[in-house]
Amino acid sequence: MYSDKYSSVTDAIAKVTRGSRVMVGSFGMAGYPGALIEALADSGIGDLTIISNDLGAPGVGLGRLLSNNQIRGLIGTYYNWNPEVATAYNEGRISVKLVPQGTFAEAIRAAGVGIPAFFTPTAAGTQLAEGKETRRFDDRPCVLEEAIHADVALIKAYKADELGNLVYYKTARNFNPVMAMAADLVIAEVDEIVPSGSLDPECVITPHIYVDVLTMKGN
Amino acid sequence: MYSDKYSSVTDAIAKVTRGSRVMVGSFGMAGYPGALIEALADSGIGDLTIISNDLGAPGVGLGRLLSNNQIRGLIGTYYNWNPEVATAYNEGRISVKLVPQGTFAEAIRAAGVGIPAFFTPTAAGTQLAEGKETRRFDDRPCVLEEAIHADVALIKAYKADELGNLVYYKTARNFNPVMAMAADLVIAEVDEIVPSGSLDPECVITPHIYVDVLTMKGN
Amino acid sequence: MQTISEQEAKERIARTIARHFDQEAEAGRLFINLGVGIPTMVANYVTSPRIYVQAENGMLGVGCAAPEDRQDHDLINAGRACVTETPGCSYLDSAASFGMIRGGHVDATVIGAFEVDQDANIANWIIPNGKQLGVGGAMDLVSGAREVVIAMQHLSKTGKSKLVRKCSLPITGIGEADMVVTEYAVFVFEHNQLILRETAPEITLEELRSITEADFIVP
Amino acid sequence: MQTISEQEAKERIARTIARHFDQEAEAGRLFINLGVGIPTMVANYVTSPRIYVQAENGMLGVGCAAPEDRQDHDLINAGRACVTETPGCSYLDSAASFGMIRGGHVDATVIGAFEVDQDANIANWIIPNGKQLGVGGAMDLVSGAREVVIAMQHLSKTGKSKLVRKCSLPITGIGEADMVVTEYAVFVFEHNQLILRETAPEITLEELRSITEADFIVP
Repeated sequence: MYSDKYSSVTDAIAKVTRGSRVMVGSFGMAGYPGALIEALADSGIGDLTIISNDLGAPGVGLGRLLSNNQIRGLIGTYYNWNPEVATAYNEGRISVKLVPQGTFAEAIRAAGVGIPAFFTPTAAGTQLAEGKETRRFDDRPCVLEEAIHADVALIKAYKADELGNLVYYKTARNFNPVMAMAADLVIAEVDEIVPSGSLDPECVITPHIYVDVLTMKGN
Repeated sequence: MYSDKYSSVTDAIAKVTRGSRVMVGSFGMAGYPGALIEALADSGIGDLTIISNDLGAPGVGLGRLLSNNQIRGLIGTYYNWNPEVATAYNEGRISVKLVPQGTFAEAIRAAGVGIPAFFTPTAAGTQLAEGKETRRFDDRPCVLEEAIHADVALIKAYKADELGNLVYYKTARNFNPVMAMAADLVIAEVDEIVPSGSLDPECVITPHIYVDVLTMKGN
Repeated sequence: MQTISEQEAKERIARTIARHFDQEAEAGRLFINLGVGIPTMVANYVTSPRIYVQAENGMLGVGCAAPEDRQDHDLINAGRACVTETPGCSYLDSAASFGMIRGGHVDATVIGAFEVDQDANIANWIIPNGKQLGVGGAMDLVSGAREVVIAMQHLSKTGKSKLVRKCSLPITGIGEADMVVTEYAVFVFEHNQLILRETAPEITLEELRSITEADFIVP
Repeated sequence: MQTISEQEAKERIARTIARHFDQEAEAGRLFINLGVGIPTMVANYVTSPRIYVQAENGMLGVGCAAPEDRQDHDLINAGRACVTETPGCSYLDSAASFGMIRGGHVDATVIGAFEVDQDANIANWIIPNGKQLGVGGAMDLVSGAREVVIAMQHLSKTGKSKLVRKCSLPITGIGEADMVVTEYAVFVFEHNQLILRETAPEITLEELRSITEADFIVP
C-alpha cells in the first residue's frame, strides 16, 4: 500500500543527527521499533540522549547503542534489566536521569499537549524530588515536573493507514502513543499499511497529524 | 443484557444530592445524557454546581435546571447558546466560572489522573488569568490551573458491555471520557449493553474501572 | 472608494484565506481549524487535497456540511453544524483534541475578531455588555495554533476600524495574531510590526489608511 | 520458634493477601496491581470473580500467566511475563495507565520492599550499591493506589528485621504503607501507628517482638 510518508528504514534513520534527543517507545521488548533501532546502531550516530522506559538488555536492541558508545545521556525509568547502564554511569561515561514511570509518561504527554509543567504527588519527599519545587495541594505535597520533549521519536505501531493514522497491538502500545505527540519528527515502524478509511475512526489511537514518516522492517 | 451496574434512570438520579457538584458530558446537544438530565430536572434537587461545556438552550436540557432554579453555580466554557445564563448571573442568582475550553477539558482530565495543577499558556495575560499564578516557561507566560473534580458525573456513551466498559459515537464523545475519570460517582447513560468481551479491547475508550452505574433511556 | 456588499466581502475574505492555505499546502499537509462564520466558509474554497480540517469538539478530518437528508446530530463541528466524515478521519475526546491544538500540532486557525491591534493582540471572545458569557475554545486556539489568521470585515457595523492601535475589548491572547484578512487588505505581523501584503483593487493605499486605525508598514 | 522454608513463606504471604482481597471484594469489584515476585503469586490464590488485575504497562483485566505454547511477547505484564486476556479487558497507553493509578482508581497495589518503617515509609526501589539504576513504577504505585500492601519476608537474607524503626535506604514514598504481610504476621497502619493484626501459629508474640525492630501495638 502506497503512502507519501513511506520511507526505507535506512532513509528514515538518516534523519537522526548527532547529538539528538531521541525518544524510543517500548517496555522491555514489547512495542519496540526493532528495525529502526538496529539501523540506528548500525549508523553509529553518536552523542545521543535516549529517552525510553528502559534500555533493553546488554548488547541487545537499545542496549547496542550503549555498547557502541553512541549514548551521551539517558532519561528513563528502569535500567535494572541492563546492568551495563549502571556501570557506564558509575564510570562517568553517560549521564542518567531517572524519572518515576508514571511521571515519565505524563511528562512526555505534557510535551505533546503543550503543558510545560505539572504538579504530581509521585516522588514527593524522595530522592527523585530533590531540587524540585514542592507545593501542597489538598494538604498533600506535590512535585513540579517539567514536560519531556524530543527531537525525534522512534515508535512502533501495528498498522498504519496511508495517511499515517496508527493503531497498536496489546501491551505493545505502552509509551508509543504519547511519544508520537512529543517529538519534532516522528518515525513510526509498522507491520502493515492499509488503505485510508479502513481503520475505524473511533479506534484510531494516533491520528496522522502526529506522524511524519512510516517505515517497515525489511524494506 | 444484564449488568450488576444497571439501574433505572430514576434510581440513578436519586444518588445526586442537594448541593452536589455535578459534571455533565456534552457539547451543545451532542453526547448529552438526555434521560438523566430530564430526571434531574424532574427531581427538583437544588443548590447544584453544574460543570459542563455549556448549558444547552433556554428551558431545554441542562437549560431546564436553570429555569427550575436548581443551580447555584456553573463552571464551564460557553453560555452564549443559553442567554438565560447571563441574565441569571447579572441578577446575582448564580455564580459562573468561565474556563477556556481546552483548559476545562485538561483540568477535568487532571482530576481524573491525580494531577492537582498544571501550567498552560492558554489565557495568559487575559482577564481569565486574573488572580492566577503566572510563570514563564521557555520565555512564554503560563497560567497555573487547578484540577476540576466533581461529586457526580452524568455521561453519555454509545455502548457499554456488562462490566461497564464504554465506547462512544462520533463527536458525541467530547467531554464524556474525561468526566468519567473525574468524579466520585460516575453514571453513564448508554444506548445498548452488550456482553463482556464483545467490545474490542483495543477500542475501549473508558475502562469499566471508571463506571459506577449504567442506565438506559426509557427504563 | 467602491463599496462591497457584506456577502461579497465575506466570500472574498474566505477565498483569500483559502488561496493562502492552498499555497501553504504545496509544501505538505496542512491541518487547519476553522471558527464559526467567515472561517467556516474557507472550507468551501480550498482546493488542495492535502488540507485537513480539525474541529476542537473532537474530530480530525472533518468533511463538508452534511446534506439535509443525511444529518447526524452527533456528528457536528464546533459551530454545532452537522458535518460529514472524510476517509482517514478520527474522533478524539476534548482533552485530546485541545492537546492537539495546545501542543502546536494544528498548523493554522482561522477566527473572527471584534478587534485586532497593531501589537497582534486579538479581542474576539466577549463584548462586556452583560449579554454574553462564554469563551469556548477561542483562547486555546489563538495560543495553540501555529498560525492565527484573523478573518474579519475591515469595519464594524458602526463603520469603525476593527484594526486598532490598542484593543479596547478584553483580549483573547497577547500578540497571537499572524495574519489579518479583510475585504480590503491582507496584513501580516512580522517582527512585531503590522505589514501590508495585499490591497483590494477598488481601494487606494490612501483610502486604506483612512479606514484603518492601526499603523501599518507598506513594504 | 519453628522455621519456615522460603517457598512456604512466600506462598503463605501470597495466600494471606489473597484472602484479604477476597474479603474486600465481597463489597464490590476490586482493582489490584501486583508487583514482581510474591505479589504476582497473589493472583494464583484469589478466588473472587470480582477482582480485576491492572498492569501498569498498559492493561486492565490481566489474566493468568500464558501457557508456554501460547505466549505472545507483546502481551506482557510489568514484570515482562507473558499473560493472557480476560473478557472485558482493555489496553491503555502508559500515560492513561498511570493516570488510572495516580488518580486513585486502583484499589490496591501489592509490592515487595527492602524495608518498611513504623511511620509507614517504604523503601523498595534502590539499594545504593551502584549496581541498580531504576525506579520503574514503584513511586507512582505507592502514592497512587488507595491501599498499599507490602508483601515481604519478615527477615532479610542476613537475618535482619525488614520492619524497622526508620528506613535506612532511600524511600519510595512517605507514609504510604497500609498493610504489611510477612510469613509470621499481618500488620496494618492506622492513625499513624503500626498495629499487629494476625500472628502465624508457629510464633509467639514474644518471638515476634524479638525478630521485629519496629515498635508495634498489640490491640
